[in-house]
Amino acid sequence: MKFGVVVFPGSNCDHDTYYVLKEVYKLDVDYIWHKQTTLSSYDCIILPGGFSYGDYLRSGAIARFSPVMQAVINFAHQGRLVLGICNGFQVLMEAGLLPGAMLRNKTLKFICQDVHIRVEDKQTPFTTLCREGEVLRLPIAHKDGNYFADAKMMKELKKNHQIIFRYCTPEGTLTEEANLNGSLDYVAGICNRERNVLGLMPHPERYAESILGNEDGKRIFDSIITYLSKEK
Amino acid sequence: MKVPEVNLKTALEQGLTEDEYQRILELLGRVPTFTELGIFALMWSEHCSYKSSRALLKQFPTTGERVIQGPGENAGVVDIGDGLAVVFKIESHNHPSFIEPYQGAATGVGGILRDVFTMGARPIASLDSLRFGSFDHPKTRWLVEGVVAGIGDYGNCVGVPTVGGEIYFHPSYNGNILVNAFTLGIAPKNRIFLGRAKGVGNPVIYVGSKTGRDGIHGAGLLASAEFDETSEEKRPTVQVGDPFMEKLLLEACLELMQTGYLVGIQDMGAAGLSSSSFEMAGRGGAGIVMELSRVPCREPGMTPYELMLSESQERMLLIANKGAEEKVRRIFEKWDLEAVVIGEVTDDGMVTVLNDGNVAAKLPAKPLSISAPFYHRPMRKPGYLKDIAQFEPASVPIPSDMNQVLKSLLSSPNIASKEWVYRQYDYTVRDNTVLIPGSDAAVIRIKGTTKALGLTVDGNSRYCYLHPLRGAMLVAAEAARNLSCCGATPLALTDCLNFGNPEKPEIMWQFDQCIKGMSQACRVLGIPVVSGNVSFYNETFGSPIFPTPTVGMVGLIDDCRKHCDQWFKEEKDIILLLGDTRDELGGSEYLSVVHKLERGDPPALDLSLEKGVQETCREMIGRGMARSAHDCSEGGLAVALAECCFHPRRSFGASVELKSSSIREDALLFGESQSRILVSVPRQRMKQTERLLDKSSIPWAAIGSVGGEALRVVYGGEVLLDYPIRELHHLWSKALERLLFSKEDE
Amino acid sequence: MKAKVFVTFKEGVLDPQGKTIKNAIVSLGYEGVEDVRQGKYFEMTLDTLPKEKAENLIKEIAEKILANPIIEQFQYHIE
Amino acid sequence: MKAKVFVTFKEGVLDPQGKTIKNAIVSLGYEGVEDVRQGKYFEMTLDTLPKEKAENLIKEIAEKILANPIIEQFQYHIE
Ligand SMILES: Nc1ncnc2c1ncn2[C@@H]1O[C@H](COP(=O)(O)OP(=O)(O)O)[C@@H](O)[C@H]1O
Ligand SMILES: [Mg+2]
Repeated sequence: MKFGVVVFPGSNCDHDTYYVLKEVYKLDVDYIWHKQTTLSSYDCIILPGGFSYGDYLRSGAIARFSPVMQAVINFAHQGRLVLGICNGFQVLMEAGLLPGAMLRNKTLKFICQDVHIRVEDKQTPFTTLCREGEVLRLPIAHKDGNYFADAKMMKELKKNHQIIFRYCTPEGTLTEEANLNGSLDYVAGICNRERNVLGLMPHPERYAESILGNEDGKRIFDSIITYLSKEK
Repeated sequence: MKVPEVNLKTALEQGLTEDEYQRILELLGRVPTFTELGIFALMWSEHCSYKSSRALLKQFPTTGERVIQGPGENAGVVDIGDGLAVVFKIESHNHPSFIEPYQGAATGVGGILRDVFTMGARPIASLDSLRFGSFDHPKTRWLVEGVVAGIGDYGNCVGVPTVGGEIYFHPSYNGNILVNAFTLGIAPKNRIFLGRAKGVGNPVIYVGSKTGRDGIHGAGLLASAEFDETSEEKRPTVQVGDPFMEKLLLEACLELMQTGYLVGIQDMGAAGLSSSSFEMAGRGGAGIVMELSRVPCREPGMTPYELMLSESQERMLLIANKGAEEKVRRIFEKWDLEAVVIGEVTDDGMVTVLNDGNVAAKLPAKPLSISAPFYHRPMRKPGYLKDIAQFEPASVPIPSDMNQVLKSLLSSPNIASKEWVYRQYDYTVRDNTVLIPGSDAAVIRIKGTTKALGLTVDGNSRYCYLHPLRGAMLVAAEAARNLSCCGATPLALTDCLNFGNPEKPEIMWQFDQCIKGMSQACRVLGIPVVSGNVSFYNETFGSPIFPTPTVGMVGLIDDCRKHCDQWFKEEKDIILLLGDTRDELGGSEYLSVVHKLERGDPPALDLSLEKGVQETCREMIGRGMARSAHDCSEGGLAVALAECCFHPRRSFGASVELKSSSIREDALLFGESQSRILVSVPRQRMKQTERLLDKSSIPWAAIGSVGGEALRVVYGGEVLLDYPIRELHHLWSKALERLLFSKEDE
Repeated sequence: MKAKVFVTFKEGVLDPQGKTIKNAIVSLGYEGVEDVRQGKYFEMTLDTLPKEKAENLIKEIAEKILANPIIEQFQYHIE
Repeated sequence: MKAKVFVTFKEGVLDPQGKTIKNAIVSLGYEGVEDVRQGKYFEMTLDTLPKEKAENLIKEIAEKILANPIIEQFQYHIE
């Protein structure tokens, strides 16, 4: 089982994601430079958080033209796993692998804070071990996390059960107050129609060790690992 | 383009004094060229040369077992074992931030990050210390919003967590805010890089952003004069930060540092190409010759004067081994950066600046860097102190409703929650943040070891205004106490000394007193000063800020799991108060907020008691007896108790009973007696704890227990405080935001 | 040759920045401003090209890079 | 009545966004773009005012709120 963590110029959660896979899970993981164009030896590609190209112009807008992205698109089209976290999620949307776009947070400010998200669907490789309705506590750290999709897209997303995580209270209730960035329909994470590409705004890699106060992020990594080991 | 003639008049226009100009003429034995004059003016400016402060800074204790590098380099370096060292420094960006808060603060963060990674350390945490004017001032809100966003956006983008800081409001900052930024990095202890030019014939390489006309006469000169009407004209000197470029530069430099190609490196901070070349040559006892036509420019037709003085951001100058040029170039190319050889190291002790082969400047390195002139400026005790010392506590009425007092303190801006600020900072990136902002100090773990670091930045300018010597002692002691409360043993500190105009004897006196006080505290507590920064001329229209020395302090926790925070965690835990409460009111936040008085002597400090309290607190944490620890600072015991109750995810009540004594009720609740720490201890650990405390010889008392829905304090049988904790929590949480935005809502 | 490109939010996409500026204008006491929408503005310096070529170039760059068609629309003109 | 305001960095001030966008355009193989500067664009809906009054209003708002004259400049036109 081999993971690849893409490094765009300006990625800054690449080290964190790598660290969790390598040191917490003791897995086989490589950094993938944004100019690399073959990904055939990997089972799961992660686009990490950060500020690719400074997030200048729009979050993820320039990174999506990196040479590696064509390879990521092909990789995804082969049905293999692609996970985009925060900026990685934004890149996946810009690249057309996931529907929608991010607007500025409703507060207009960067928000770094723990949030609660509710697992809406366990039928993805990224949530196999979760219970539906389970609430995870994870940190967010972003300025552009206010999810937007037009009415048609939204309808499709719902019809295909592509909304995987929603912002909620610690008890699992959807409220505007718990929806810090103002996302449409509380969306915190979605997958593609084929369910092998997932993007989410909170950072599971930041809560994967007890010393950091919480291990809820492991629910997602554990699910991926379980899925991949069954697949083999 | 016509080059202005050089004479006394042009020298004065550049900010040099007549004496200094004479000195230049003697030193060179000729009239300098215009470019040379510009270099002198910048390098001998207060900001670059520390000419008013250098002699006095020698009073600081700067050595210690763990100190690898003290003041004098880009940042201080301290050994933390396991083959690792921490590299840290604090720096001011006050003047640019007042003019353009967003970009000024952002580039301040950029500068301090470069100071740290220049030395081979990867930055892993930042802190910020901020001072703004009062909320009535029309500019305050704009300044706060801009500065906080600027710090956040820059640090967040580079991916260095801002894990703590402080923010205070006081009218003395109405015309001159303070923005002090601290960064800490980590490096292998045997691979620290210094800003030195060595090895004749080694290439001098320019990397990073292109040079533009921005910032000419920027930080250097802005920070070396008071604000007045002409500040308007100096405005275009503020630069725009490019955090993306900084991130690339950071990664490329750290990659280069893993190879053996690098000899010396220095960032181009204030005074850009001038300071980096002269300082590297000066420190290395070498010379440098460089050709300006090779410098990458953003705009056509830049003159040697402009190139040498530009303060364009995100640039570095480095010296590599001869023959490694191509390898260095390739590392930077990987990160889409240019690396251009612009000169080489010589042995003549001169910095020779060529422009298309013609000498534009040729000056001796040392007199412009390490041996620049310095002054012993006159000092005089300020007259205001006489008046202010006349303080009769008996003339202050004791309020009848202490609940009301507590509420007004908790919702005053200096005590209210600072979450509105720090939630705009990414404080969890890099996966190390064990204790997030909101407690006494931040804690970050060191990957690959069992260790963690405690980090804090502290200042109290009211204390320093009322009694500079004691005030500065109190600041150092509080920083150490904040570290002890999280379980960390203080290692070393960095200081940022923000003062008014040093040409005024009263300001120099404050400055000297503060250094003396801080030095004294550091000696007793065993904490060396390893780096720092001085910011003078913090005055607008002749009215100076309160003297504001701030301290960034770093502590070590050997076993990361044994850290502590300030929040109560279990009902029924026993609340202990370590230290002694005295009948003290002078200089307190309570006097200022409730009685509108800023007078009296700040609280007394017994350094050996302080040391004992801190050691005991650390031992209780280390041995697992303390479930929480929080010191009493602004707002005294009552505010500290409330803060212990405000757990970020749930509130706790507390019930406290204090024995009757001669101390007046307001001093008891809100006085700021020093060396006090509130610790909560599980009941079943009390016996063991008592044994430890009785051995320690520090005063202590079990004053109550955690639990209930209210904060309740009984004093000699009389209920002084009794108020629902959730309401207090709500007031305290939302106060800052309400103060900042109330106008809009109305 | 200069091209100017304006990118704005599509109708129906909320523009909180514009709204905040509008509020700031009102709270400072200015009257007469009904609505503010914020967008992006790009000034591009081009090599001298035949007008039509320049237009195609700008259109392509705007569509592909400068605007995100899910939320944004653009206008341009070339001088 | 509509007003359009463009805010850009002053000449000589670094524009990191513009620079990065320019590099992206070049690396995608487009030729002919020499420089990109990014700015802000505001579309304001105004009550019907005499042209001169509207101009004064917009100028004041631009100076005070939309642009920071230390590093930015602005242009506007009213339709
Ligand atoms: N400007 C700031 N940036 C980041 N964190 C801040 C800032 N101001 C305050 N904080 C955080 O809020 C908490 C309370 O700060 P403060 O009242 O200064 O603590 P103390 O009195 O213990 O020094 C601390 O955890 C501190 O790190
Ligand atoms: Mg404290």
